[in-house]
Amino acid sequence: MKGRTFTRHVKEGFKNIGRNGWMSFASISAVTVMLLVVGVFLLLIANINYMMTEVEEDVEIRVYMDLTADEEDQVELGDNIASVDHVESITYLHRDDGLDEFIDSVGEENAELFESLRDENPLNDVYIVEAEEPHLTETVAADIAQFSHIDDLDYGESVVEQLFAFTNVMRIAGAVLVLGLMFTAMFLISNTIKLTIINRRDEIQIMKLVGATNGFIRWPFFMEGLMLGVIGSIIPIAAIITGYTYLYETVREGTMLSFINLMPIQSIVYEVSIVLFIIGAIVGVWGSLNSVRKFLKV
Amino acid sequence: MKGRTFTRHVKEGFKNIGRNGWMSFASISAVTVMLLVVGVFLLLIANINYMMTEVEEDVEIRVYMDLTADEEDQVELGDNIASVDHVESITYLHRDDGLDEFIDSVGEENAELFESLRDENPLNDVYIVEAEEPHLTETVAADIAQFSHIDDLDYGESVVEQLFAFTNVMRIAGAVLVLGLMFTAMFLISNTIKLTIINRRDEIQIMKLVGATNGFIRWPFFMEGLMLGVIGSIIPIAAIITGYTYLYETVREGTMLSFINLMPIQSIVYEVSIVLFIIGAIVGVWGSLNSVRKFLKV
Amino acid sequence: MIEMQNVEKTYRNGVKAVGGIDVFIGKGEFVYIVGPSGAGKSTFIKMMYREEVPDKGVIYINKTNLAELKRRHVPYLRRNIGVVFQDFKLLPRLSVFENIAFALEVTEEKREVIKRQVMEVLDLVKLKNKARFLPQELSGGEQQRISIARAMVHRPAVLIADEPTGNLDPDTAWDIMSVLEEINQRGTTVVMATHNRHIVNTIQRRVIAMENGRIVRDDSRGYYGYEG
Amino acid sequence: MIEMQNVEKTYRNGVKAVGGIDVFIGKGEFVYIVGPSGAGKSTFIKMMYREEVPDKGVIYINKTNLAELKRRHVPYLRRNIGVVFQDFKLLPRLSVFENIAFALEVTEEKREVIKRQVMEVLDLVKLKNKARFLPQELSGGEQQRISIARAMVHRPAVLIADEPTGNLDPDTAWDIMSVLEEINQRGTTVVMATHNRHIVNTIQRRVIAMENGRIVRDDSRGYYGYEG
Ligand SMILES: Nc1ncnc2c1ncn2[C@@H]1O[C@H](COP(=O)(O)OP(=O)(O)OP(=O)(O)O)[C@@H](O)[C@H]1O
Ligand SMILES: Nc1ncnc2c1ncn2[C@@H]1O[C@H](COP(=O)(O)OP(=O)(O)OP(=O)(O)O)[C@@H](O)[C@H]1O
Ligand SMILES: [Mg+2]
Ligand SMILES: [Mg+2]
Repeated sequence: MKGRTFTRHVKEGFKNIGRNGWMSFASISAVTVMLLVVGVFLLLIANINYMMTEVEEDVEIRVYMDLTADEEDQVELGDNIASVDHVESITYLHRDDGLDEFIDSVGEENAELFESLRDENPLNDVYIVEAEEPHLTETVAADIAQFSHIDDLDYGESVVEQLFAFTNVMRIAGAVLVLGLMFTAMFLISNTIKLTIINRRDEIQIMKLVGATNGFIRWPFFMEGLMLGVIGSIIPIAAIITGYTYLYETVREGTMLSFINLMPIQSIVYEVSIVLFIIGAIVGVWGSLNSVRKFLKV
Repeated sequence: MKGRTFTRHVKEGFKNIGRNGWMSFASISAVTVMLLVVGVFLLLIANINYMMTEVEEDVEIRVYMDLTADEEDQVELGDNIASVDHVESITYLHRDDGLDEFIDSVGEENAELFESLRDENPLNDVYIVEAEEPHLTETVAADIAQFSHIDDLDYGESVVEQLFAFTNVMRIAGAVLVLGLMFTAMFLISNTIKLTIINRRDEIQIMKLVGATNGFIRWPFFMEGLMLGVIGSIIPIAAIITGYTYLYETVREGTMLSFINLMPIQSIVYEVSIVLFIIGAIVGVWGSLNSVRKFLKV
Repeated sequence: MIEMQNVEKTYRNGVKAVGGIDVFIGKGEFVYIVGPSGAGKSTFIKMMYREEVPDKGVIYINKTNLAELKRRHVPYLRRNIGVVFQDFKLLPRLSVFENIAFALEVTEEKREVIKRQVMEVLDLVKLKNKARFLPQELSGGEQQRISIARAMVHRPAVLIADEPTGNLDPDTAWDIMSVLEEINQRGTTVVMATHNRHIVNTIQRRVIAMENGRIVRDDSRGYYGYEG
Repeated sequence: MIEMQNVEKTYRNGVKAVGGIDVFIGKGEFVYIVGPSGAGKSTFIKMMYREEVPDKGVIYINKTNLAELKRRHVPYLRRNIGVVFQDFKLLPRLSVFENIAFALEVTEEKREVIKRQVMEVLDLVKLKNKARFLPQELSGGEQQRISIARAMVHRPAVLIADEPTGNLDPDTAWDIMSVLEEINQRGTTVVMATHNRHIVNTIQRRVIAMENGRIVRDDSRGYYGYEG
């Protein structure tokens, strides 16, 4: 293809967008609206994922030591635990600190009640162990359980299992949702673009009759589709960036919503923007080529 | 309008759907896809709402009675509380039952520790009061606080407030989301229908030139739009009914997901179906009339 | 029947298609409009059934002032006028039969009446055997005949034809002309823009010659030609 | 140049538009195709530039067998043939200038060349002053002239015209005919379907008369008429 022909195709693509007025608007707005929805959901899913991971990270193993174990035994046990594979960290919690923690947790109302226990602390000293990966917790716990001087060992088996079940369900559901939405968006957008092009089947027919090759006919439509998709992704990208930044700041400064822990801006917003841009471009090109092909036969 | 004319319009509407082939398919699939999305979200939001309400309902006021209060005082207090506006129910909890409850709640690990307390139970007798509406809890609590023989009164101020804040955020977010999706759907669908009709502007132009009144032109399009919308709502409605029924049964029978408490089928599925049907019909009619109007000028 | 007083029409792109026309066409007349390409014949015709609205001047059709005609009454005006369009304007999705029936359906006529009248005009233009075809399955001349059939099917008081013989071979053209003559004899006013010198010179009727949007000649028994 | 051997074409609805045609048109010839409406003239013409494909028989254009022509070579065939369509086929979104330039752009011609040649043909059809108009802002005859201009702009070896004077007044029609004659004199083969008896009888050239899809007469210096 000669250079000036390429230039012509690009120009034609742009001109057509202008000439088709309402049609172009319909396509662009379809892209805009759907990318907005897809974008919001990508952010939502990514954040849920992120928070889930944080929750998972809190999973810990509590190793209650024998009341009879002396300091030496405790140190030995600590070293043993440290040598287990996939152990991330060990923290020692003295029985008195444990009681403080407990009394704190029961709430002010009942706190006084248990102050009396201070004199004769019935609790054990504890090692709090974290595995490198939350899902390794179970194997690490099993390894530790073999050491001596352990009174009891607790890693909230049921909680961990439930949590994993739940996060897995959430992740799969999220992925299915986003994929579904993306295909919905692609389908609707390419539908719209198809309709705008069906509107112009006469045009394609005439082009062919005056001797245009299929490639020559396709290029301007290709460019037009690309532009429609890309233009359609501008608003969603802008909205995602400003909207998420605003939300992030609000949540971080807000006191009431402190339990919500959003993903930091840089890591997610730009990735989502790029995804939206690419979807827009692909859908635009695909939608227009797809329908042009229909009229290129004969 | 004469009867046979009406019949004609209905027939024409149907015929047009057939004649327009791909166009009709595009419109119907736009309706289908978007109603599916709207339907899923309506169900999701309704269920979140439902679960939130269940959680809220658990909000209760604990009235701790003076240790010195005798049985007569306690009965009097009970009567007083019962006379307060918006009190839904009162339950008496003896200090021993209270201790049982407490020991249960601290978990097996620490249970033995507190068994010793049984001899000299440090707890108060308690009235557990529920307000008619969760949000009335605060006022009811204030009223009760004025009575005598009360040692302390507790209704988890901060928890209630947080919960309300959270459920309100969720509700508003949900409503905004569903409304947004509904408008998105309406916009896209009517876009598609508009495009199919723009494709037929010549037709409308010719109809006018041979002396058709605007009403006469509009009716078949009205019927066609209605049909497109209604046909487009069939699959989503079927999918919602079967899908939700299946989900509901699975969750109810499943042991692992017992913490999920879905809305019963009858109350929600049919409402959502009707909403989808109505949206489909409105969108179809509105989308076609909207675009017909454009070509009726001149 | 049809009266125009000082009618002017300038299109939005600035082209003055019709500039100051005064004309009276009586009931039952048969009038040719002739003139070079771009003279304003089609524009003149379009103003009669209100596809175009003049910028200036008044038009009366059957004593109705078109300028005062409410928009919702325009359809009823058009039902009294049969129009053969220069570009046929057939509905591509409808069969030949449906295309013609259409002009009657808008008047909410009975089914049997519609059917009878449609078959009658199809017979007239000799296309009865193609009633179930789609327009694009017809030759240019056949489409033109369908367009003529549609214009006549509701027996209008005025028949306006823009170049009705343009795509027809001489024989078919003469057939169409004899149909037009016959319905004219039954009392229908016929206005016909044409380039067919042969027809105009043979069937001698009133000839209005236009040039540059003006009437340059108006002979009650004229011949084709507009340069004098 | 153009050769057909036993060519038949039946449309999908069962209409046999062309039934067994043998014809040879030499380079530089000027041929009229005449015949009643529906005789198969347009179908005959459409098969030459492969808008329609025959069911039977062979067609050679410039020694190329159209049946063996690969689909991707069809555009190059069409660039050698200028076609004036019976229904004009102008792109409504493009200006007059762009509509004509279009036929050159597909050949990836230089901008200045395109501009010069377009203005040349616009001058030829006397519509230079309407270069910026849209097709729907033109009268029927003007649209027809644009269609003719487009067919000629890339100086094809064959010019095929389906009813090129159908919407033209006699004077403009004669102008167009003299243009066609001139480009024919320069060596271009011209094939023209027409109903214009006057033109055929005056500019006497080869006349192929069709009826019911068959050639019923082929006179090298004929006159209009097909019943003999
Ligand atoms: N696309 C089509 N599908 C089906 N039938 C067609 C199609 N095009 C033409 N025909 C039929 O084929 C026959 C020949 O048509 P054609 O267009 O070749 O006639 P023509 O000689 O050009 O007539 P005219 O002078 O009216 O233009 C006609 O009977 C017509 O109804
Ligand atoms: N819709 C339009 N917008 C702008 N200009 C127009 C429009 N229609 C016609 N014109 C211009 O108005 C003038 C008169 O056009 P009109 O169609 O009335 O001519 P005509 O006499 O019917 O010609 P023909 O014999 O070629 O059909 C022409 O110069 C044409 O370019
Ligand atoms: Mg005209
Ligand atoms: Mg033809």
